[in-house]
Amino acid sequence: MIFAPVKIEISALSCERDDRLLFNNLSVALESGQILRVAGPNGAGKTTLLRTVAGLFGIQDGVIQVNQLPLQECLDQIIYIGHKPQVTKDLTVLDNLKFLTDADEACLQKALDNVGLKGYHDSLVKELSQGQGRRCALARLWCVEAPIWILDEPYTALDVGMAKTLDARINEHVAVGGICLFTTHQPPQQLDYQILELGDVD
Amino acid sequence: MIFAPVKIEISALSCERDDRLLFNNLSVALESGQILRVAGPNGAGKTTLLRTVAGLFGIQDGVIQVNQLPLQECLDQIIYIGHKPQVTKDLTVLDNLKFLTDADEACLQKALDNVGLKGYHDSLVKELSQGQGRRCALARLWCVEAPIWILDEPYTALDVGMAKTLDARINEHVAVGGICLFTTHQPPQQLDYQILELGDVD
Amino acid sequence: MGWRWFHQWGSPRWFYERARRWQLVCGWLALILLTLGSLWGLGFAPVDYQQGNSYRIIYLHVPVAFLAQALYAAMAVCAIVLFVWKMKLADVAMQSIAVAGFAFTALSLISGAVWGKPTWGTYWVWDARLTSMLILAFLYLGAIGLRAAFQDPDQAGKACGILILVGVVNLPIIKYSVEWWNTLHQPASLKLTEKPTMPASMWIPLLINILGYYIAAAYLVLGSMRATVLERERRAIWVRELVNGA
Amino acid sequence: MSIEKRMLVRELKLIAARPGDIFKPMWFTLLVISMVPLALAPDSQLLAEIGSAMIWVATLLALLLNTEHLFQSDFSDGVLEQWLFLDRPLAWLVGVKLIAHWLFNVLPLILITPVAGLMLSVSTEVLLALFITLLVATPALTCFSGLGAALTLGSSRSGILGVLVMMPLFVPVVILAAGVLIRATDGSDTLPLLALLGAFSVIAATLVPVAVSAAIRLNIGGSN
Amino acid sequence: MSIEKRMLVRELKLIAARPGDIFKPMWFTLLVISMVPLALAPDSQLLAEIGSAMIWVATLLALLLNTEHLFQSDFSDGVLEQWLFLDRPLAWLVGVKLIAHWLFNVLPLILITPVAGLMLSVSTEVLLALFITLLVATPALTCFSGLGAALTLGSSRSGILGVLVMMPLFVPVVILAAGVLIRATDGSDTLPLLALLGAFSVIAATLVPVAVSAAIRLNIGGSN
Ligand code: HEM
Ligand SMILES: Nc1ncnc2c1ncn2[C@@H]1O[C@H](COP(=O)(O)OP(=O)(O)OP(=O)(O)O)[C@@H](O)[C@H]1O
Ligand SMILES: Nc1ncnc2c1ncn2[C@@H]1O[C@H](COP(=O)(O)OP(=O)(O)OP(=O)(O)O)[C@@H](O)[C@H]1O
Ligand SMILES: [Mg+2]
Ligand SMILES: [Mg+2]
Repeated sequence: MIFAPVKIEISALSCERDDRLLFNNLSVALESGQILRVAGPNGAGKTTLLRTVAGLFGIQDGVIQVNQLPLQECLDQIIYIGHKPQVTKDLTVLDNLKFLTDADEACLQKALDNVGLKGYHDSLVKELSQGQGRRCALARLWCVEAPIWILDEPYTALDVGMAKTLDARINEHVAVGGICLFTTHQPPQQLDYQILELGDVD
Repeated sequence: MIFAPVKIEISALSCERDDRLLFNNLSVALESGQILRVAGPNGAGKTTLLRTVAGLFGIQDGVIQVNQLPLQECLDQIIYIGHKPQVTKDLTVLDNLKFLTDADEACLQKALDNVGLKGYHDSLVKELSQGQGRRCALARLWCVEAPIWILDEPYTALDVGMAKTLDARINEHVAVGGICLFTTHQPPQQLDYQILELGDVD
Repeated sequence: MGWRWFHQWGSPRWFYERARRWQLVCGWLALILLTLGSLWGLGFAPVDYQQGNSYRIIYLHVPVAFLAQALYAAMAVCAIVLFVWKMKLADVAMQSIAVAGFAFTALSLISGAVWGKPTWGTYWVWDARLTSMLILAFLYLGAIGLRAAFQDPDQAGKACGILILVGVVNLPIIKYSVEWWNTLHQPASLKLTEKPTMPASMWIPLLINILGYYIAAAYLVLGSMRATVLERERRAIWVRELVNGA
Repeated sequence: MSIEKRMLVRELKLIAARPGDIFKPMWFTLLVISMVPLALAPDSQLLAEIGSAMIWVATLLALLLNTEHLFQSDFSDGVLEQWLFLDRPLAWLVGVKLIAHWLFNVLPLILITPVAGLMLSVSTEVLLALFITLLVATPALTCFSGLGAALTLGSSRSGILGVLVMMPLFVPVVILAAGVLIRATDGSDTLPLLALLGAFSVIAATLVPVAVSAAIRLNIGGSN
Repeated sequence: MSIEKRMLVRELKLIAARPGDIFKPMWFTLLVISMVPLALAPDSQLLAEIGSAMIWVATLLALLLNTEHLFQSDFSDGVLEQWLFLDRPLAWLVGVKLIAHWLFNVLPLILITPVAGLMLSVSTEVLLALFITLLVATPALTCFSGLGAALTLGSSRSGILGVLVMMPLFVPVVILAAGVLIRATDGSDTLPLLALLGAFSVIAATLVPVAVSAAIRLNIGGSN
């Protein structure tokens, strides 16, 4: 499967939180096949920027367009994975995955195998370790199809092996025309990305 | 200040969770000045081990002694920082710190400066970014005095600068006779530690 | 000697194997007693001069009401054993007794309500006995509901133990206060110290039935305990051998 | 499966994971109802007189408590914000969620009323009226308390606001319901009032989900 | 500052951060109480008769709901487990927490009763008795509902389970309180019953914290 060409245009975006100017007059354009890493120290506004682009945080000033359309009309082309767990603790791993996609069972099983949760389909999420919980949230990347990925610190709690698997999956995604926008404090080794540096706040 | 010599002895510790044997017949001894990193893939049982040593998870089989005394009698010599936030969202950064220590105001201020939360004393924790929240939890390491540190993935969400600061603080702590037991998936650069490798579970 | 015997009780396997025989004995004994008592009570005991035949529900109601209360005490003993001697079997017993106790409480409430309609003209009154029985039902429900809220059986057992112990301290207070608040129900008709007011042909079958229901309860509890032991020890070698062998 | 169906399935699975959950509101109602005679002198004449009102209030409370945290855990787990990326309007999804909640959590509550009625010696006709009133009125109540739940999601400070918003909305429902019960006791015609209640529920069920979705959006915007 | 003092200060600061919280239970009581006359025919004779009992039940419920999540947010934030590392027995700290909760959250609830009494036309003597009863009985109720809260900490979707589990234990308190109110209405001596209630509270306050601390330990052991 290859995605139709996508384009995200961020123009003159500004954001202020709690009297602190996080970014000002920010303009970036992203096209199919590109990976953008938003970098910066703690509190620089990375999460805020990612949530703004995902339509979860109101735009204070500026414009964001996806394929020339306003952002709010294109939300179903986005997968957003933030730092909240994004999974329901009282459901099993498989049931969690089933809710957000109507992919068939076989596909879900394969996604879970890919993230190394093979023996855990029927475990409740609350019985998983920290890293396994993250893996469960990330499994969506293997079974939901959307061209735009917005990942906020996806490597958190993942072990070295899984971090590599995720790198590979991101590369695969952009190879078929997807876009990936992510943040991390541990620069991944196997990705070829551009950097958008957000400054220190104070 | 220099800590009196401390010794943690873990003998023949075993733990099983959910039909999976996490570790079996584990014996380690740690003395003043030592750093131990517990390593292993996701779900290996690192958190479980750390919580057991901190007295938060029941010992299923085996013995843990601190200075020849049972663990439960020595809990006030331990600082445990897990992956829960460990801070109250609705209190300010300073008030959060004040609750767990009776160090004086100046000391707390200095601790907050050390973790880079200088301008944030009166911010509510829920208004902080992910990494700033972690910094607030870690500030305790600068103002509470206890020889045994147990840190579960302390580098999570920290930016590069803060990670270095934390490294330095751990080194300082063991230099005055402390013990540090920690886990992480990103091997820190500036620490001199032993490794305890927990195996893959399945 | 004494201690060895005590420790055997801590061994699930030992229990599982013995309990089968006990269960068998209880089962037959209960069957015989209940058949005898019920046939006698329902078919041959004399008609009550006030209540006619409707009084015959007594042969169900009274034994079941006795049991409902006795089982709570049994459960409390199990809770104490669990905390003092850390015996896992006590927790298994607690779990089984809670369910049985709730069932008997519900039965006594229902049989009482059914009896109430012809005698009092209403299914329910806010009388002391009835109310404290209702509260007992809620206490049992609490023990069952709390257990269901935990994933880990050990944790669940301890939580239930705490609840039951606090409950058992309160139970006499509850009973006393409710009684003080209002009493309407029949006073005790079977007392150890006095001669019963009923004719012998009425109370002898009742006595047989009471005994029968107690033994039947033991049968039920043992059965459910055995199932629970198997479930909890499903990873132990002896259970695997047992299952594979069968 | 369509997202609507998946939502219902998920709700069912959450209940299946804790089958006891479905009985909790019933249990609560019964407990509250048995507390009332304990707090009063156990005078059955008095009890019968206030019985149906007590059942109504107890059910109302159980519903409130049951709905209070309707979106809370999904919100703090970050599952709720994922709804925005589904290709359905948020208000529609909220509607489905409210329906599921009514079906699986509120309906069982209503089914317990006959037992409660017997215990408080409420007469059969009044009991029937009570039952129907609850059936007709609870959709509106569910919607309103869902709105309260959504408003109070993010900041704990708005807690009081949620209650304040909900309270005036409950009043017309309670008054209408009391009217039905009084007429049922008199033996006069309850239909016009029931129709009004029904209309109220229908209107609430169509309009409130929009308000709820706005409240959810608002709270997601403020979180991190 | 000693840890006990810091605990009280923290509690006060949490309230200062959300001043609305202190009014929430009051609002709830008033809400329930104003629902009762609405749901009944507005017969003021009947209201006066059941008034004090209604206020009692409403306060009881408000207290329960207010205490239901006493330890929840500290538990899920991982603050509660830090208590284990302090050099005080856990049961002692729990006791301090319960006292703080009673002072800052339950007491305001009691202070609202005069207003509620006026709304339901309860006579002054009964109102006074009601006030004193609440003052004497609420420590026991607070302890029990704290235990319910602690027992159900670990299970995330436990909802009102803690309330359900603990409510039967309230029965003696409710009955004794009803006795006081009935005697106050008659004009007879309420002191013996009040003394009993007080004794109950004292015993609960000394024993229950131990049970609560055991329950907390238990739940911390199961979490990650
Ligand atoms: C739901 C309604 C009822 C409940 C919950 C109930 C409960 C109980 C309980 C708990 C006992 C055992 C008392 C003890 O431990 O000494 C009992 C005994 C008894 N009940 Fe009921 N009862 C109900 C209705 C009735 C009715 C309607 C009648 C008949 C008029 C009745 C007649 C008796 C008699 C004769 C005994 C035996 C008394 C004794 O030997 O102690 N009960 N009931
Ligand atoms: N609450 C729980 N109930 C039952 N099993 C659990 C629970 N928490 C963790 N486990 C199981 O225990 C094992 C070890 O978990 P633990 O959290 O110790 O792993 P970890 O080494 O810290 O992993 P990670 O690197 O992901 O943090 C896992 O296989 C997990 O499935
Ligand atoms: N809910 C909030 N209310 C008010 N201000 C907030 C809120 N969340 C974050 N902020 C402020 O916004 C700024 C940016 O936060 P953000 O979470 O975007 O940072 P970040 O770059 O993601 O940092 P980190 O690396 O720690 O995740 C911070 O200075 C923080 O104080
Ligand atoms: Mg961030
Ligand atoms: Mg871990």
